[in-house]
Amino acid sequence: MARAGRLRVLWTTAAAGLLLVACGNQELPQNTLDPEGPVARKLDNLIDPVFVVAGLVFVLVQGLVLYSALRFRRRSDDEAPRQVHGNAKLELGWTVAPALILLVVSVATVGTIADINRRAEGADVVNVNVIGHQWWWEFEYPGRGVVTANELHIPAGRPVALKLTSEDVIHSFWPPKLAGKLDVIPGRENFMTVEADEPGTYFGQCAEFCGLSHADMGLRVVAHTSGDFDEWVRTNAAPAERPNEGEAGEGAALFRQKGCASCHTVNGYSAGELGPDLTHLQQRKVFAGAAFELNEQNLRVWLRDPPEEKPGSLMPNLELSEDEITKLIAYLETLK
Amino acid sequence: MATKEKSLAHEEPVTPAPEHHHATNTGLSNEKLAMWAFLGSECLLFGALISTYFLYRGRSVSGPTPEDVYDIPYTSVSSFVLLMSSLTMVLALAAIQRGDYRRLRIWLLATALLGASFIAGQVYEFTSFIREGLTIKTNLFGSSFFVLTGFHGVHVTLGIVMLLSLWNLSLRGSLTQDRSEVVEIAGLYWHFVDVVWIVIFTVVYLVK
Amino acid sequence: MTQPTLEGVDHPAEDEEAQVEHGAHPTEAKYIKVALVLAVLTAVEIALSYTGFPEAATNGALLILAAVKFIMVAAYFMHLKFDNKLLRRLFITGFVLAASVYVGYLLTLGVFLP
Amino acid sequence: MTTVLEPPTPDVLATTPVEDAGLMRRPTEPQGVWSWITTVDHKRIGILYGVTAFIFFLAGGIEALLLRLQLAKPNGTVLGAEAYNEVFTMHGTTMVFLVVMPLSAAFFNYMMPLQIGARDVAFPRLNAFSYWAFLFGGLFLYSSFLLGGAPDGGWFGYAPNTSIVFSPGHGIDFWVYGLQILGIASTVSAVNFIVTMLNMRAPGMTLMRMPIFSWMTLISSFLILFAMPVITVALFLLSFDRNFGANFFNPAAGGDPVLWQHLFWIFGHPEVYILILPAMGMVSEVLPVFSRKPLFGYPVMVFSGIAIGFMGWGVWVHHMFAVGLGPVAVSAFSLSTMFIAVPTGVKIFNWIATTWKGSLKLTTPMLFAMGFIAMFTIGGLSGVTHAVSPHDRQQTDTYYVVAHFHYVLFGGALFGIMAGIYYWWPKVFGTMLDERLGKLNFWTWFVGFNLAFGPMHLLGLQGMPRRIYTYDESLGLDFWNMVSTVGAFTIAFSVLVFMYNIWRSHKRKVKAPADPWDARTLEWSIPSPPPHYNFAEIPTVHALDEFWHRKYTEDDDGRPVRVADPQGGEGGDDDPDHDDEHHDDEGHGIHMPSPSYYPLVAAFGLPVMAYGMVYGRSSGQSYVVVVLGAVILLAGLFAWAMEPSAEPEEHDHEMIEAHSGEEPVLVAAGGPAALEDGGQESGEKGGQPAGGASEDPTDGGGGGPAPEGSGP
Ligand code: HEA
Ligand code: HEA
Ligand code: HEC
Ligand code: CUA
Ligand SMILES: [Cu+2]
Repeated sequence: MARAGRLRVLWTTAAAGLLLVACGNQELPQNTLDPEGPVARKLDNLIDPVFVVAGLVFVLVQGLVLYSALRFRRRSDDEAPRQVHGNAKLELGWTVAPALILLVVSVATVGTIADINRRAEGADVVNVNVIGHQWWWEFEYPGRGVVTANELHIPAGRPVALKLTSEDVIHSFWPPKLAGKLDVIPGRENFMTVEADEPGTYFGQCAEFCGLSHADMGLRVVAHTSGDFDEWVRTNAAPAERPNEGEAGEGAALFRQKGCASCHTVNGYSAGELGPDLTHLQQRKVFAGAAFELNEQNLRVWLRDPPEEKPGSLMPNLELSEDEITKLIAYLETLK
Repeated sequence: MATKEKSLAHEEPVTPAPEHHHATNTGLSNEKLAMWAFLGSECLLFGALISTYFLYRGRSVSGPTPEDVYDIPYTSVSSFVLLMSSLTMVLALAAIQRGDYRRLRIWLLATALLGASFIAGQVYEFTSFIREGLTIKTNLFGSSFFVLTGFHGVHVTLGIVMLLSLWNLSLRGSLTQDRSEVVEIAGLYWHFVDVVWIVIFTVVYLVK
Repeated sequence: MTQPTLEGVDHPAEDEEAQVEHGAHPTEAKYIKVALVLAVLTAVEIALSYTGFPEAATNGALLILAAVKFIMVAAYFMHLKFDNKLLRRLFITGFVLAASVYVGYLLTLGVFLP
Repeated sequence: MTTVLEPPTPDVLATTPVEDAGLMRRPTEPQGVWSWITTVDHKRIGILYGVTAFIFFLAGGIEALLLRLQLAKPNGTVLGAEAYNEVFTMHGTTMVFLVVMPLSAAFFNYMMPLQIGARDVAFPRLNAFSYWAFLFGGLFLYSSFLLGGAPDGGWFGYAPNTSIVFSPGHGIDFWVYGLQILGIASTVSAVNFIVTMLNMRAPGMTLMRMPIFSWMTLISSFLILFAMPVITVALFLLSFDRNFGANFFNPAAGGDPVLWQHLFWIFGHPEVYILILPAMGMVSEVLPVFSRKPLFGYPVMVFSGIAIGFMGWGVWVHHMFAVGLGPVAVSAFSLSTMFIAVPTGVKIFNWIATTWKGSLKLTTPMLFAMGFIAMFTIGGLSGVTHAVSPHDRQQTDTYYVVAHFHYVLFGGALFGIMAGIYYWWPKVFGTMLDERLGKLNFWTWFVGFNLAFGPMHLLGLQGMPRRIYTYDESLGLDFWNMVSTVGAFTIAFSVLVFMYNIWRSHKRKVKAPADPWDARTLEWSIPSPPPHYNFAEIPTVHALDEFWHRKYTEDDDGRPVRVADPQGGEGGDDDPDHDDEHHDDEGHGIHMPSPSYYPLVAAFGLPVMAYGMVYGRSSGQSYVVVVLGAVILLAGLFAWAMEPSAEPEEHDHEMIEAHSGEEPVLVAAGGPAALEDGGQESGEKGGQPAGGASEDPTDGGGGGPAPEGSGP
């Protein structure tokens, strides 16, 4: 009996947990069971009934085990149960029944596979190249002249076709509320579609172990209304203005002297390839793989010693003085 | 030399011994069964190497390509040599089963020598490829070619060591007719290595 | 030695097995014949690779020839044809398993596909 | 290595030629450390496997606790990123290769020969070699912690993250060569077990009378046999990339990292069935015994095991659903994966049917076995939800997967193995484990397990990726992570209870009878612990569950009736020690393989070679060490081949001459007589002609150990 009691506690806890999941509240920004776009919804629509099937089998098996354990306990040592060696009909039954259930599941599965593998086409599709780096994301908008990092900006309600490639190791692009994940593999091109129902900011993360800072390789998808998106594109396609005087001006000079320019592109000023494009840094809310919010304080900490803040980060500690940092930040703040 | 051999041969028993492996469930000796199981496993080993070669053929981003370096007539000869070593191997087995220890040694040695000339051929092939600028580092073709044929070469070399040990045992008079199965088992390994080469020769060298 | 017959074991009958071991072994002449055929097939293979037949046909023929050679060596030199069936099964299992998984993964990588 | 530790008796010196058996005189100590080091007895090797694997379990468990401590709260600071990556890599690698596989191997070794009525495995020295290779492989792997950093590429080591560009340290090298050594160990032992089961069953034991655990051992061994070479090649390709600049996984040269994934998972999926099938076998032994009913549908259980073994080869791409292999491949592998649920389901339902209307005694092993059914089913069901590949695009690489595989590995394999340990403990050690502590062990295990891994389902679905050393509060994952950590420590408590139970049983020495559970298979027909030679007389088998049928018949109603005079148990029924002397008498005549140093020597060459390879990468001279290792290996093998097993080949004049003085001593040393009376040795010598194997009346039955001959 003790067993039954304890089990009940467990299952109710689990059920309560499941309920919590199903409600999918704001506090779970990566909840896969709370899709906010048509692609993720297709996956969810498939899994919900499968969970129900699994749940039924679960209840059946646990029920039988528990029943058997309670009902057929040995009460006396002389008990001599009938020696049943098998039963072909029964065994056939519980071979065929699961097979039939799975047949149904597999039809639905294949249907959805075909569905989600169709490439988005049409005039209103936005194309973006996603490039994985250790440990940040690069987003290129071909034909639009925009390159940005860690924040994927898209128009809500329109399918966005992503082409995924990697510069180094395997990553996996995953914005849970908008789509399932797809690996980002060096030497290969992968294609996926994402779409958000509503404007908003969606969380995401690299999902394939990619080395030291895998945990810090987050991303955000920012969905705009169509008008806002066009505006965003226009802003981000423009080259950066270069400040000539004041702290910012000195910072711009330091940006060259300290070698920042050799790794970072600032459209119209430098053309580094190794790090994120900083032309419109200030358009972003997060930086360094969405590990930090973009603000002065965080930038300062970052510039002091990147690998300290983000293990293994490929941006080296450049031994900058506080004064240099202040100037650099002043410059970075002009990159709007 | 001859006299020594003779005196040893004299000691070799002529009557076939009772076969102890009949005590097993399958009627097969443990050793033979083990060898076959091992060969089954080797299928997956070589399969992985061959399929890797297959995947990467024609995928190299730079030369030299197979067409640049392969010398089909040359490789044909060494393939033929290896194929014939299988013949000498079965002849060795037939010899020991008859109790003909002299022929056994001749054929064992012949097999080992054929194997050795195959390996010599491979070493020459490798060096000539390297001279033509193909190393394991050069491109995908180089990597998968050297690793596949190298693995095969190591297998052949181990086979040669086995054959020479058997030859040596026979010289010392301890490889007797009732232990002919030892030769059979070594032979299985040897033929397997040959069979793998049959596949490699076709898939790697001949098929375009 | 008296021993109950092991029914259900693949090859229990000792006598039969003994016969197989000692009676049906190919003779040396047979071995030489097989080797000759193998040599001829190899020659054909090499010749084939120099002819200008369509690539697909040549490759198909080459693979078939290789398979024939493979089977001949296994059947005669390795005695699979004459030996205990269990051994054949063991080896074929390994071989078929290897062929299917490796062809399988090559297919997913588009190797045999146009 | 020196020669012998204890000075041999003058008598032995006089008759033993010094130069024989290669370099060292043959070990003869029947007891003490050296007897364990040189043992070739399958039972002792089984115990060695078990103890070693348990120690590795503690290591892997402590690593797990570290992981859980780090993750207990958001932005944890217990481990840094680097340490965390090393720890989870070593945790996964340890649990899979150094815990579950060798624990299963422990039971294969100990129980399988007893179950099939054999005196030992087919190649006893090879068996010892497997163990030493396993031990050295594990130690080699763990030495990386002291030598500049453990591997940190995850247990499936995806390239190109593990290539030299992204993992320039030596950690990955340790991982690669460590796994190669472990692969050799497993392959060799798989061959050994396969041959043993196919060839050395007792007379009358057809395959379809073989106990179900042995069957699962057989299937598992075949899976090992065929799966290991695949990872061997994968690891070789990676090491050629790392050591010699090859391009297999170098995208810049056109290399495809997906090749690694294919090769790894072609191995990896069969591997998970290698991990579960033995546990399924153990559960299938335990349930009938404590239900007093035969296993329901034995043939179906056998065939579903075979079916799982086969189908397991056609599903590996389910680990690669997010790779982008195209809808056709993904669909095909989704379906093949799902349908593995069918043969597995058959097993589940047959187990339940076994208990149905039985007379269930909920002893500790039974609790673990029933826990297995319940918990494994949960893991299996989450597996099926993975197989629904579109949704796996959400689940993969999240804690939902971590939940799945802990439910099958811990809830399955480890529950099954615990059932096996409690069940067979009395047989192996001759003492009973405490039932009350056992139940405490079970319940804390059960609760801790569900607390630790149940919440991971939720965490995964709520978007927690795996292999992250830290997570932010903003993800809302704190609560369940804390619960999971609490669960992990509950398991740790349970493990301590288990260890205490062992310690207590060791102190109390409650003697176990030969057949404490009223069991069904042959290992229970001999005394606990079994004598060195296992069966004084090789049993002849007439039925499945032979031992049960010696004790019971069925009445017309199909109910068991005790046979008046059970002729079965040699060990007698409830009297553990009445037979001891009697057995010693019989034991005299039985010829067992003698201990040997060479398996150890040969196996020692492997880690030496491996160190050479690791450091060869940074300094070319170290490759000399590889040669040294190879020489050790070959020398060991050579000496081994030259050393006869206990039974010299009858017709080998040279060897018989060389050893005629020694062999009888060895027989005595190996036999139980020597355990009690060392002075017997000289007396033995005269009585036992060299090469007396064929004259031994008890040998030569179907189950007698065949001479090892010149095996590899
Ligand atoms: C003991 C080990 C073990 C076992 C037995 C299994 C069994 C199964 N596994 Fe699991 N698996 C792992 C160990 C194991 N797995 C590991 C270690 C990983 C992760 C590797 C890594 O990434 O690190 C993994 C990952 C894994 C994945 C990849 C997930 C991902 O990374 O995205 C998938 C996908 O399909 C999968 C599926 C299955 C299935 C379908 C089964 C089936 O065999 C289960 C069948 C059983 C049942 C279904 C329950 C009983 C059946 C019934 C009661 C009948 C009725 C049922 C129905 C009608 C549904 N497993
Ligand atoms: C059989 C296999 C097995 C087993 C038994 C376990 C057991 C446990 N595992 Fe797991 N685990 C894996 C196989 C296994 N694991 C694999 C394959 C991975 C994937 C790795 C990868 O991604 O590469 C993994 C990954 C993994 C992760 C994910 C890491 C990540 O992705 O970031 C976590 C996290 O919680 C975890 C936790 C645990 C816990 C808490 C246990 C507990 O159940 C452990 C219980 C044991 C103990 C608690 C030991 C008790 C010790 C003592 C009592 C101390 C006594 C001390 C002395 C005497 C000195 N494991
Ligand atoms: C050797 C190359 C290199 C140099 C030099 C370098 N960076 Fe970086 N930088 C990087 C890389 C790589 C990243 C991405 C780090 C990550 O997210 O892990 C980065 C990230 C950044 C970011 C965050 C961008 C984002 O949106 O995520 C800023 C800001 C930045 N660098 C500023 C600078 C400044 C200022 C300097 C000079 C003082 C500099 N970098 C020098 C390589 C470099
Ligand atoms: Cu990129 Cu993980
Ligand atoms: Cu799998």
